[in-house]
Amino acid sequence: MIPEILAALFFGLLLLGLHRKVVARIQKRPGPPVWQEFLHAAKFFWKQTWVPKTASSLMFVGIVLVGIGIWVAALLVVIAGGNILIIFGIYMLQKIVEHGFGLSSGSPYGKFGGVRSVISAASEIPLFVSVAAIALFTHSLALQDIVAYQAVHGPLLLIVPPAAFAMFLVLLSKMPGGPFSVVEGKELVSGYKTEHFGFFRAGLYVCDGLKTTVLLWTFVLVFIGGLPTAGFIIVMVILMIILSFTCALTPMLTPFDSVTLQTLVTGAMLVYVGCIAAMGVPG
Amino acid sequence: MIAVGGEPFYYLEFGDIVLYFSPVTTTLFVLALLFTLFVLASRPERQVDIAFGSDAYLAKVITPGELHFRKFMATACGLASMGAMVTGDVFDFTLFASLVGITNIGIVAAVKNRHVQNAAYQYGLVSLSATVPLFSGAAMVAATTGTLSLIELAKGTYPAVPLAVKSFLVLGIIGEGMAPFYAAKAEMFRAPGAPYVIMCSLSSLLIFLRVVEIAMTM
Amino acid sequence: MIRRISNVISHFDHILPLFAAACAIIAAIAIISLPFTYVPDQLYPKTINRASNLDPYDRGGPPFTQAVIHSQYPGNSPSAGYVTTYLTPFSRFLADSTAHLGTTIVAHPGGILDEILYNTRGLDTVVEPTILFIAFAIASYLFRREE
Amino acid sequence: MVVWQEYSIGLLVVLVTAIIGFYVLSREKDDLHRLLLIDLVEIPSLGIIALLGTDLAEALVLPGLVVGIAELLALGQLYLTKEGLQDRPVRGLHIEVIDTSPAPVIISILLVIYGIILSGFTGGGIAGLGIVFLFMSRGFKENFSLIEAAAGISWAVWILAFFVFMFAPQYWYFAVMAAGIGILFKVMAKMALVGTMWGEGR
Repeated sequence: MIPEILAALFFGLLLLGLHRKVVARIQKRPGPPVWQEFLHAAKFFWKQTWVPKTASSLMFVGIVLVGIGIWVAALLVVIAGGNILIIFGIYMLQKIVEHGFGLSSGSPYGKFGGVRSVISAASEIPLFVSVAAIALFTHSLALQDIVAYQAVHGPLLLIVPPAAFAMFLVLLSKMPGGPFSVVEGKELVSGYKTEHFGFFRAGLYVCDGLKTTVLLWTFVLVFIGGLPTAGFIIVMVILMIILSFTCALTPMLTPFDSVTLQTLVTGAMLVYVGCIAAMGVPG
Repeated sequence: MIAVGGEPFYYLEFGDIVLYFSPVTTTLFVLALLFTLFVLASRPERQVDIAFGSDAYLAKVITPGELHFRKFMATACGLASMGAMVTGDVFDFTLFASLVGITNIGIVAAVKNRHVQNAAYQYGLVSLSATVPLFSGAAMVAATTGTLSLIELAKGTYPAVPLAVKSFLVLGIIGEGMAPFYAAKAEMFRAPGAPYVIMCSLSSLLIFLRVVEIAMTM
Repeated sequence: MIRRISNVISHFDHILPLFAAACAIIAAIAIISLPFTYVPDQLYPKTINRASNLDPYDRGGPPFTQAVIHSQYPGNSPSAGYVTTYLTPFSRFLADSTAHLGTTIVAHPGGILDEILYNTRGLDTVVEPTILFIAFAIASYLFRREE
Repeated sequence: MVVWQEYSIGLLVVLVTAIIGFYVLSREKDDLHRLLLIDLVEIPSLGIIALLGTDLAEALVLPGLVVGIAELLALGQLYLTKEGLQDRPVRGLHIEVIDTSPAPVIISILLVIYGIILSGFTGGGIAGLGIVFLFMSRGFKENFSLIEAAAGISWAVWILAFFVFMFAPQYWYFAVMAAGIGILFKVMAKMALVGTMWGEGR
């Protein structure tokens, strides 16, 4: 179990490094090396650490552990082929974690990051509509069953492309520098991460690494299906590059514009799922 | 077999209302429990505000009375979300949801800040009007299927629940505190007292997860 | 367009109108899809015994005997049916001597409503006063803080 | 083909009223009027529940009603706080007869006794009315937290009775009596508190 977690963490940080590299190249910068995020995480582990005087100390420290804990749990669910609703539940808890990070310190910058993370909760709704679309076809939400369904009927990416698009938007909202990434906007220093430094920041990197792997992996599993390990790695890298291009080529929206856009997408998805449900599912 | 949430492995009976623990409901229940304990154990932070025009800054401190009250509300909110996670009855679920709604109001209403109170009031109005679609949705489920038990509904032997009825339920839950109505909630979140405010957010996210499961089960 | 929408939703005063409009729309959709089939096989069906002194709430026969209740899981509440006729001695005397004592929770305790509320759907009733309790706590806290 | 039965016709009527209510609600700008309109909008929801037409419907209407009232109570108080409407110099009734004669006390005692005889929800209401009347007529600076504690304890007794029903159904008789007495005191104390909450602020 430990090797898998470490591998997922390492891979996730590399993917984030790749993201930075691609974005930098698009902007005609050399960019940091691909393993930069990994180096960051390692560096912060040995930095001096303390808890701010104004912070709610237990929460300040505990939320880091909670963040790591939920993503490890999500990873284990993915490995076990468990229920996709559990994974998305954990994904939604990431909001709470961001909120906890932002608010527990008492810093106004962190607070704004936290408040924005609450506003951006709209990004979760497309997720559930796409889940509903998937359930209409597979009649189950266990990852195993979804993969088995795709082995028979071909990838869901081709069967329900709008659902894949909606989920892609959700992934996008968790990428640094994307159009929906209002939570970490640079006008807020580092958003919810502002006050967590030293060891805690290293914990945040662990969180981010695991999160990236889990989300991309889930996307691949749900919309493309089971692949050999090398295949997974290649598809995830390709997906990451697509995401990086999207991030680099789109402006960052204001928080409420982002909410509006995501709500509109949700509305469109609802209509789409309604149409599928009304027409009946083939097969 | 509860199609969406996996096979339940434990039933807890309260007369006609049966709580069931399936992989999904149990996970959500445990998450609610853990966060409630976490929130109970932590002390509120001191929120720092910068005083403009000078180098000074102020830290807001929560008084012991307010602290107790909000801790109580946060605990009630946690218990309500735990109940909503595992209940196997549609009407019971809507009741738990409205309990979550009102505890959320309580958590922020205690803050002495005009802006926050205004937001809390508007949110309270929404959550009060959300009981209309919630309860009518549950009643229509009973009328069109003849049962309120999710365990029975999941068996598939009952008539299908009309889509409009499901939308009523989901809309009700959305009104109890989900996006895009989050905008009002976000203002509430400016209140100091991170551990308690987090409970608002947690409970509505969990309840939304659960209503998705319920809507897909029916 | 998007900017205009986001300007509307960014202000919390507009939240209630938005929600109300959404409710109205869903209600309209419900009207369009209307003829819903009403399933005749309902739980706790209503039958009224007009001859009883406890009319209109007597559905359980004489006090302290078990009435037949069509509940979802009869096995879960073996004592279901007893509470239908809970009366205090005084109300029982009224019931025996007059024809005007309806027994429901809002007139007098007892009756099938109490049976449902207390016994088979007890958890609902637990949650419901808890809501009242919480609301009350909020109101009294806000009230008292001003003193 | 689904036929239009009585249920669907009733639903049509109620939904139309709901749409009207929600439309009005979406046009209203004033905070207080919004609160009042929501109370109006809640009525269609009770109508939809009542259309169920079984005893279950009656049992479901009650929680629906209670939730509405409860939130109204909390929001009303929140409205007062947020608008700063605390300056209501009303203390008691200040009618000479009521201030001096023993009649209010006797009436209150009678109401309380009658309430205890009835027991249950109604009994609590009547007894509570008696106590409210006493407080109103005499302008007591009653011990708020004491009554609050009483309300809390009777609430606990009541809840306990429910758990007896669920886990030890053979003691149902005991549970019924405990519930009946619990709700009596609960409603009584709550009514007393609500009744005294007016006009006592600065």
